[in-house]
Amino acid sequence: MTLDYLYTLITFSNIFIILSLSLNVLIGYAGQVSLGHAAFFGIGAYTSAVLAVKFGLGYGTTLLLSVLIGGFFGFLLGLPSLRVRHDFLVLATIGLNFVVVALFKYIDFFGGPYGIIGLPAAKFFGKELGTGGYALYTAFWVVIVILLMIYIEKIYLRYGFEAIRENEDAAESIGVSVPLFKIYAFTISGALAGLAGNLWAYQMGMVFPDDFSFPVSITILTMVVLGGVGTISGPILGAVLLTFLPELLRFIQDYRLLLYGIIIVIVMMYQPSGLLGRQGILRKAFKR
Amino acid sequence: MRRLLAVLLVVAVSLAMAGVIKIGLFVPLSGIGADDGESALHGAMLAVKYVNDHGGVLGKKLELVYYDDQTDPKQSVSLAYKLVQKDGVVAVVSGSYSGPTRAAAGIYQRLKTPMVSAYAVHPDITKAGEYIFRVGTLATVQGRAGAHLAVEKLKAKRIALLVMDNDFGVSLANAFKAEAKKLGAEIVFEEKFAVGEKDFRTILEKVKKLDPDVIYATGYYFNASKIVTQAKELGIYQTIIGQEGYDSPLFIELSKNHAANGTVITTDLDRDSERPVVQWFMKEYEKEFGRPADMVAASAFDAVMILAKAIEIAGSTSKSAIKDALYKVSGIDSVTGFKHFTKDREAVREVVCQVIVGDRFHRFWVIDDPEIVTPGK
Amino acid sequence: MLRVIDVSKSFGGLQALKGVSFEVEEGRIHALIGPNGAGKTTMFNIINGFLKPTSGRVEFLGRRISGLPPHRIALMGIARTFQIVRTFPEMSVIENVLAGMGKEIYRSWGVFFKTPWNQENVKKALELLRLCGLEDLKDFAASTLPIGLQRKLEIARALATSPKLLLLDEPASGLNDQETAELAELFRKIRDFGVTILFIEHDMRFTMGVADFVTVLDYGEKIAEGKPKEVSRNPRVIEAYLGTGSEISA
Amino acid sequence: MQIVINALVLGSVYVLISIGLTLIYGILRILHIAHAGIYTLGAFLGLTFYALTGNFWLALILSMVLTGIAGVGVYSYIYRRVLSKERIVPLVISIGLFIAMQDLYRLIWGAYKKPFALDLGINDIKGKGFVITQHQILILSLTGISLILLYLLMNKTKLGKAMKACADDLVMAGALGINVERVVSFAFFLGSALAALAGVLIGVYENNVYPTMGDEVSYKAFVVIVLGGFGSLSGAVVAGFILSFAETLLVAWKGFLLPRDAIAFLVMILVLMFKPEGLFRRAST
Repeated sequence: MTLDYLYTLITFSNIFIILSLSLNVLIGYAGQVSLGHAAFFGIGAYTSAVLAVKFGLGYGTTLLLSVLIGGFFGFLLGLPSLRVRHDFLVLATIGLNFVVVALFKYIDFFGGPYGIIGLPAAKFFGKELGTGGYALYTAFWVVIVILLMIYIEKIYLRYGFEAIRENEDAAESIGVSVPLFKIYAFTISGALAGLAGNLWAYQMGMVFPDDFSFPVSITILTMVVLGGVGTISGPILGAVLLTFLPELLRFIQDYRLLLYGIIIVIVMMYQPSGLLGRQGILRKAFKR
Repeated sequence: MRRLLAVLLVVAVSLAMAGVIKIGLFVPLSGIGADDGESALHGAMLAVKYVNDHGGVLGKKLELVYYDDQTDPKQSVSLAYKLVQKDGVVAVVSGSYSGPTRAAAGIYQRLKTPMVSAYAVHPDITKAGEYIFRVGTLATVQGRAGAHLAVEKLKAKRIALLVMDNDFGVSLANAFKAEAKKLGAEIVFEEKFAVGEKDFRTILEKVKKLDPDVIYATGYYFNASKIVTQAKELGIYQTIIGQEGYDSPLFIELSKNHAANGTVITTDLDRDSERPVVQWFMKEYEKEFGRPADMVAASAFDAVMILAKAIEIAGSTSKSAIKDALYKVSGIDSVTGFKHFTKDREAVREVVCQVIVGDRFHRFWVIDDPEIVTPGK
Repeated sequence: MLRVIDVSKSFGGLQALKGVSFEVEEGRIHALIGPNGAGKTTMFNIINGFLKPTSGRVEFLGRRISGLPPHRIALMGIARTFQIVRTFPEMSVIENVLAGMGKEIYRSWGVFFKTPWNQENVKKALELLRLCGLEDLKDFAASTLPIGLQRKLEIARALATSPKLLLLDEPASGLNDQETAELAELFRKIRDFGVTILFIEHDMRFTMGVADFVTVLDYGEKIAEGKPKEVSRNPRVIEAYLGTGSEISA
Repeated sequence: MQIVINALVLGSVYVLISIGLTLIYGILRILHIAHAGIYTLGAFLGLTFYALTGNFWLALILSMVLTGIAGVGVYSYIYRRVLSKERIVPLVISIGLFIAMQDLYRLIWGAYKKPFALDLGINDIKGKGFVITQHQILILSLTGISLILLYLLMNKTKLGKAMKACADDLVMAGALGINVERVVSFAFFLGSALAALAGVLIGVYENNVYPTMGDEVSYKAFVVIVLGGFGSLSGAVVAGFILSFAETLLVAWKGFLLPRDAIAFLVMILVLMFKPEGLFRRAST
């Protein structure tokens, strides 16, 4: 079946949809720009890998703990954001990414530069999923995360987020605790990135420190912004586009990366709010 | 009517394809690993040319299908399906680094398609299963050989160790350390450095104070050229021992003030070998691609040569037959002195020690003691 | 209701407030006036918690509030608007008001379960919008409103928090005569709802017309207070205003 | 002694690269990641002209001028059009630009590392327990000269003062009749030319030039401008040296507990935690 190629791409695309939606909680909702999101992704993936390989825990447990520990580190590493703002926060999160990857590399418990290999395939009712099954399984989580996002858009949480994004002083003046809501945003974002990390670890069957390095953070941010910050459909489109683009561009072989970069520049210049952003052409086209 | 056309099309295509056997290759051609990727691609292309010039395999021509993986495991994994299922290759060569190679190895094993890794060093790659082989010398073997070179040939008693902080550097250093201690030498200094490190003076200062007999420095040619340059600057004249990571003409070019001279390395590529295939490869590579061949190119060349031989032994393009045949391949026209695979699918070959004199690699010593060069011992 | 007791504030070497004390009584429309740089906005920022006084304290309903974070103070019943309007520009008008209605929920787990869009909230929001004359614009993004209407929206949002005390920082600036007259009307309505108002203003005709009580600051010190009539005749006040070239007329 | 020299050389390069970023950030508040691509361009142009002309100084000047022009091009054709947008937009554009630039260099100059062999005919200075190579002399002296010229430019010329005014308040500067457009273009020219200088010097010093050589620079330089207090030139200069000394000394005393980059970022995060506005906050005058 040649469909496996497609299924694999869909799986990766699903994982990155979850990542970009989780980053969107931070950037789009709460206005906290992070360029270190791959760190949370990595923490989730390593949690699953360590628990599954070194402690032999089953899939359900590793999934749950990846989300919890991802959320916990989101909380922990979100604490600096209480003191550090704007561009300083962007740079602090870049730093965080480097430090986390360095720790994976330098601590033998995490396998050092070898990473951790040998995650068993995720099993459901004793059955192993094929590539198609896993694509479907990750799609299930995408749906859950989208529903969660739709839910968040309806509850007070989002109003608190929007308030601190648009004006921290005004937010405080209506009773929104800015530190508390920043921590909420980092925790939720970290937990969802942890989920993505779990899905990645079982997809690859292994984790390497470099899979979570700074360029990955850049990719996730680009997905969110290219698609449309603050919307739900935007980050999804961004993730799908940037996952499939390198494959779709294969026909130009040698100019692939060049064109990839140029496309990002052009889209952002002419669609600065993102393709599906509030003023994006695609959004307008759909409204017709 | 439409169905008939479709059938005709399929027949036509299969007739046209009948004359070729496809081998896949994934390499980084853009992004961070693009230089090694290009070498690996060129090496593989040259091997295909060599095989086809010598009559092809099973009366058919070899064809190379290659894709850029950008050193990204996402891409190497999806490419695995593409190469096997869409392009219908019968076997695959990895010309990529450890991460993408290890990630893809699991997929090739699942798809029951033989994969030969050219130069990726991660020890677990071949553990993915019975279909996954490696041409390059294991870091553990090289580390061990390096220890013999240091202690037996260079009579070192006190050794300083510089360890690159990735899988390659750490494997080499661990194997070297264990063997050197066994041989009675003492490790007087050990420190890690990052792959991208450019300034070794601080470490080298410390090494200089300890005055060891030799320095075993893991690394790639771009680290190594800085290590030797800065060592010379600081007046360190002890022999520096390197490994295949150094094995690139760029190592010599990038070192300043001819500082590379005197360095001894363990590697797979014996440039002084009289074997015709080596001479042909070195000459043809430079003619075709305008630069001297390096170890990466040689390994990719051999990976294709080994696959060609395996297909011939198998007598068919059945993937499982090719896999079985790979265990039997030996005595091929190899640039890197490949002998055969062990049952763990690691390559056995002589380890060649080369010394740099007059800004050129020369043969220095050959280690062929099976105790040392057989992986897994 | 609100007692400011001997509050001083300095920024580096600059003394913005020097031992200011005054009291806002419940049910009043209380004005805080003074020339530019007198420390009025600094005083607001201290009352609602953005700044901590260097010395002195602020009490609200008999409890010390200086040192508490602003969202706690908001919870206790002090709402405010800003000199430079700070609506939530990407939210719609009604969402701005709804966002203001969650002060108790924002500090509880309710943020994860409750939506501001319940019937009761919407009804109350529409009432507040009607009060401020914004009902017809409820679905427009706040950023599309002219500045005068954004000021009103800010007031509506502040009222949405059900405050006991409302701090308004230059509510009349940028308004035309008719809007100013409407604003005075709005002030009285708000007071009639039982909300005490403390406001900063430069428009003296408006201030003297609407305020029950006036406190005057100059160079960080309180120089006068009393009924509008009394204050406008106070020589120190006249000097302070003349010194800056501003005009005082009641 | 040797450690001090090494740290000085490393710091010099950090400083040269950071000046451009600091100027640009100071005026436009853009996180100009593609600056690292500009730096790489400088190195390649320097190498190419050196190979063509055989004259290092000529090659250096040509590279600085052309790279400076390229920098102005990046500003006027790309950034200028998105300045009014949310700040994240130029950031992402900068990322895309950097990716495209690096791949373009690969297509033009090839993927392989290229040596930049230069012998100035100066002797290495050798003292008791230390050595300063000719390339280190080159870096230290050119950085010194550049910094002096920059100081004079910023403080003694109209253009420099205009640049400072723009950095303080762009709108106000425009209102005061400063030709903002010209000043910003010049800032890009100057910053990019200095990045080219850094690129050539690093190319010579490391003896190699390659398409992805800007990767490390792309984030490292930001550490310097953060420590330097964002937009403060003197802050960036001091911070560049602080960072290089911190990295070098930590390595010398403690060995590589963590890679250099992680050390740099740890320092940065700690500084941000205690001084959220950077070490040298710009006086707002």
